[in-house]
Amino acid sequence: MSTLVAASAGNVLVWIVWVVAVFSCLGSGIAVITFSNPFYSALALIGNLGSLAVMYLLLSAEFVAAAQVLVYAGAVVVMFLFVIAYVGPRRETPWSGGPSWQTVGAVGAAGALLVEIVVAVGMQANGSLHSDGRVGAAFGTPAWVGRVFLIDHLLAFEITSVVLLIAAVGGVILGSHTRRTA
Amino acid sequence: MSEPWWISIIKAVVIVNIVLGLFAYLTLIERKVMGRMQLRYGPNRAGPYGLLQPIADLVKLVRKEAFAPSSAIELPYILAPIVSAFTAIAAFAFIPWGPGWTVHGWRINGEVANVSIGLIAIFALGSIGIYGFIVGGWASESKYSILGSMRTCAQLVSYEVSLALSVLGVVILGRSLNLPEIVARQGSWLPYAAPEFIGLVVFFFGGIAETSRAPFDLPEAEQELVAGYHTEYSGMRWGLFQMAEYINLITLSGLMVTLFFSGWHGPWDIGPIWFVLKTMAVLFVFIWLRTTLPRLRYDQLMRFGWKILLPVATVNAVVTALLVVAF
Amino acid sequence: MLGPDVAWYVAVAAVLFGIGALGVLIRRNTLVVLLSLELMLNAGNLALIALSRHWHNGSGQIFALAVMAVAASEVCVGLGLVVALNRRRLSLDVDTLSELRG
Amino acid sequence: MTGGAWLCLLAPLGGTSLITLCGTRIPRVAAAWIATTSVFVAFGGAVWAFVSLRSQNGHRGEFTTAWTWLESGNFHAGLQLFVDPLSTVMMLIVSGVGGLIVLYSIGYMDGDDEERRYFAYISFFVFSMLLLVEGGNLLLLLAGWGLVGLSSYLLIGFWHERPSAVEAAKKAFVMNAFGDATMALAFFILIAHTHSLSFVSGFGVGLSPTAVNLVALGLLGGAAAKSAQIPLQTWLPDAMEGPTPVSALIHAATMVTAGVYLIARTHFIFEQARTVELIAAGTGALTLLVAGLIALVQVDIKRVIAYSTMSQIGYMFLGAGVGAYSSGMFHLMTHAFFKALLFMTAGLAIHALAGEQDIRNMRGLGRLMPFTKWCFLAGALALVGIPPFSGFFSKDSIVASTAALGTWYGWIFWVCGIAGAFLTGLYTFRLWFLVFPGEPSPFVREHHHKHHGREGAWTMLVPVGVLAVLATVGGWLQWSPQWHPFSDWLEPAARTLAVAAPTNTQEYYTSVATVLAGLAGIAVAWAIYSERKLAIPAAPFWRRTLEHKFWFDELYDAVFYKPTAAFAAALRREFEEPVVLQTGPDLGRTTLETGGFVRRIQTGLLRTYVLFLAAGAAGVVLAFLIAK
Repeated sequence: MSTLVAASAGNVLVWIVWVVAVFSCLGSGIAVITFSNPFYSALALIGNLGSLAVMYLLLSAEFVAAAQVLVYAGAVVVMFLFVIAYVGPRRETPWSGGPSWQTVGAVGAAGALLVEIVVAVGMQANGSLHSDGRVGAAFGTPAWVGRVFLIDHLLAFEITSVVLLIAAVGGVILGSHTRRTA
Repeated sequence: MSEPWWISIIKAVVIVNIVLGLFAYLTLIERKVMGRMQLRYGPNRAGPYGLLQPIADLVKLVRKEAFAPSSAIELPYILAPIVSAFTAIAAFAFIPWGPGWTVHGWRINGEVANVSIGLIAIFALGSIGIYGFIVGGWASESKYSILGSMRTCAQLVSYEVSLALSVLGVVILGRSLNLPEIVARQGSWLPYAAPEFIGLVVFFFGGIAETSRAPFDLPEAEQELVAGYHTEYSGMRWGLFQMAEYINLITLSGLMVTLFFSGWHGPWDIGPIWFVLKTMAVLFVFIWLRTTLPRLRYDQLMRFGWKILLPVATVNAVVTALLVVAF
Repeated sequence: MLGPDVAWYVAVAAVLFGIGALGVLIRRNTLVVLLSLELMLNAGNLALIALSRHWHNGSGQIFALAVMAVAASEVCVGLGLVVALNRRRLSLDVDTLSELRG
Repeated sequence: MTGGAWLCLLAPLGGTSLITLCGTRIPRVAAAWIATTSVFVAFGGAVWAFVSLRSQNGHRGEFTTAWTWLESGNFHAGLQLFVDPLSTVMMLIVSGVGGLIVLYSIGYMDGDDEERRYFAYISFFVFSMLLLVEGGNLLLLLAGWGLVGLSSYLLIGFWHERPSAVEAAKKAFVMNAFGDATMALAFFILIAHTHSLSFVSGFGVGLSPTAVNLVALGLLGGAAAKSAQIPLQTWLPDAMEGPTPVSALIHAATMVTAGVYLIARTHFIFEQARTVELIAAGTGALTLLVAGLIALVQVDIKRVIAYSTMSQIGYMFLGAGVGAYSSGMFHLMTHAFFKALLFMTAGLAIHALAGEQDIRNMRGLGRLMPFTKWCFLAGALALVGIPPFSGFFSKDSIVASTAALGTWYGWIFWVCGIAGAFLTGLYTFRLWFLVFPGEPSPFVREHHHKHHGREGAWTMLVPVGVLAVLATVGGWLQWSPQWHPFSDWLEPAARTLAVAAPTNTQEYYTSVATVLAGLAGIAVAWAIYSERKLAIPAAPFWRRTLEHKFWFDELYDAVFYKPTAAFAAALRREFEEPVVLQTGPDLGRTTLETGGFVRRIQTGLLRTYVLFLAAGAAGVVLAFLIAK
């Protein structure tokens, strides 16, 4: 009985955390695309990534959560902020000039995609997306992820590393000061 | 093994206060030590041997007017120091300082949070802490601040890579990202400073850069940038930045002790005291360096980070992995 | 499983994906377009990890990690382009960058 | 033992690689000597293998596998050599005679613009031929088979600025490719039924009669093409476009006899398909007559010898076909000696006359070139089979084996053999009397010149001398009625069938008959060409037939080439010009117009592209939802 109470108390706690995370996630997502100043957008993205990391933790993917914070928040967004600060303030007025056909089409297409995905998920939701409770204690730990990554998905790992290397080289070339053609 | 949640909360409160106290007195120690090394006395007015100096500083900071530039962007300007200080303190939660005890049937662990990704979590929090510096400098709307925060940004991102690579050797030897496990393995073998000496050296350099200490203190180079990203800060907001820096330093020293000097292990079973002593010794080395070495130029700093430290760290990690596989 | 079912996570991912797509479609600033792309990638990641939890299968998490690496690469190159554009004093508005038109 | 085999195989390959890699950095002479040395090293390896194989008692035959070369399902083919009596004999012949001929080439090719290429080719040929004879399974044999075809092609067309040489090379290649194809088909059937191509003892046993007949026919097709037997013989005379040492090595001594080796090697299969084996014998008998007849009217010295080669290989086929494998192989060996000798003496003559090959211009050469004359005579007597020269011993035992069959077709073969001996004497000494004896003709006086004060460079004379000795004494190795070490040596690899083992009586009267026939041929030749006592029979039709080589080329031209060419021309006229050539410009114009239209969609506006992308994605998802 007491374990049941504890479980339901834990469940309520998880629900609360989840609701907060979802609201922060979606709210910051909307903030990313609505702020006129890119710096704010980037800051909002941090909030988004943080709340996503919380959701990953709820899904018992702790290593991915940590990697999310370390890679995205720690490196990617820092780079964004760096470049935004480097480029300097360039405010734009995204909502001026009334709705163009482009904007209308964009809203239509994105909305259609959204509705379709939600419908698709909803069609699956009554049943096959109901997950049972337990996963193994190792699920999501670094050792487990490492084993899956380096044994089952070694090729993906290698290809990813090559992609990163190519991107690094590309970044260096793009950012190099020598201008052969000008 | 698990402990009741209320013990964790009590422990967290205690640890936070100890760390804050340590920060306060670290500032005093630094000034005293630097004074001695420069043939001065250092602060010696407040209390015997100046022991009340941190209290006096605190009172001064709290009472000082916290003004802000009129063009500053309000919310980020205020949040930035808080984020920095918060992440700095939070990172300490993962560092084990003792073996753990059982008191009256209650289990008390030797760390606040025992998670499988402890090491990554510390780095993740550290990388969040960077935002305090960047956002603070940017929100000040001041040239010096922006320059300072961009320097901080570049330097921290650069050296974070080497720092993370340098501990890979330890992770391979310890076969875990969980800090208590790494400490336990060292206790039963020998401190990883011996087999991972190169890793230790890289970690030390990376740590100096990550905490912006001399000789890598370019983000706050007074002669060039007034004070870097916190030029426009004053009062307790400035105090929070200072706090964040010093607590980062303490956390880093603690991490170094944990990873390379077998944490709380020592000849006698006095767990936490060993940990504190070792951490203080590392801190002393940091202060010592500050009085000894001149500052690098910025391009030298970058070149050192990318062209020397990073390759060395990579080779070290690879060689360690090969040796572990071979034996 | 404590908390909501996986379906809810996937729904959140869908909404986030829609938001990101909208951002890519209507914003003109290159930087914000890149940020919105990150939103879309993260929505994909959330769905991957939720379904990985659902099937008790690690591949989803591995995919998410690979997506992160790809995102990092993309930002590396994208920001490199932005810096290069800026260095040539070009606009960052994607509507004016139409040199490759037919 | 296996070490010797590997050395034998790889030394020429090393030689050719060295010459190729060094290119023009080494002088021409160095390339020549590299090739010669490598082939003689191969001969050393062959001797090593032979000696160590001789010292073994009991089971003779050893596989040595470097690695698994090809693997597919339950089929494995190793890079595998097989050292047994048969392959060692072939190794000795190929590398020994080959070495002498490569040495001869040094003098013969001296001064040619592309000597290095020649020597690279020729040592590559020796490697290929050794791969053919040493390969431990049929797949490697086929690889060697194809490579000798390739090197033969390269060497026939060596003087590539001559259109006729290029034509001849192509002809040889195509005819050989036909044989290669039938062989490959045979291998497919073998693999499908037995999952193996290895020369393990008794391979191919247990096939159905149809399958075994088909396999034997396929192998026979390959053998006939490579050995220039009817109906795939037309390439060999044209192949004389190549340098004379090439003719001596490839188109007399080694490659063209590979068909005989193939039959001996795969005799397990042929013995199960007796009909096909007799077809082989019949082919041989027919070829030896036809080639002998054609040789009577040829005027090109090399072509006469080439037809003689076809004829002699016909003997070998006859022997192998009736089951006297060791006799066939023995004749192969002696033939290698005397035929190489004949070609090389012919080469000396051609060399001395600045490239002249027409025998009508050569009368009286013997007075100026006595060494050449006597060596040629030794070769000619060996070829005709006059005792004690080598051809006598080997040829007679083949003809005797046909008599041993005792059936009606056995007697037909016997008569063919005797008739062939007569023809051999006739055409050989026609050549002799036309070229060597008598007073030198004006042409010879005008064109003859000496090299270094001798009849040729010492590198040319030494091999000729050695081969003359071998052609004389090489047959003493075996005289079937009395002693037969050669057959005993080959016994484990190619046992002579019981039906083809002649009695001593048969041996004796066959010997008498062949020698008499040969002498009769010589006498007729003497009467016609030396003393002019007899007129050449005036039979215009037969003469034209012979001069046109029984119209084989014309037949193939009419049956294969003309219809194909007509079909191709029709295709070009009816299809390519109106359809294909017209379509191209239309296609281009349409593409340009479409491109011009589509170009307008490419606005360069990133957001528009993304919008289309998103709309497309939405459409795809919608389609999936509806399908669901």
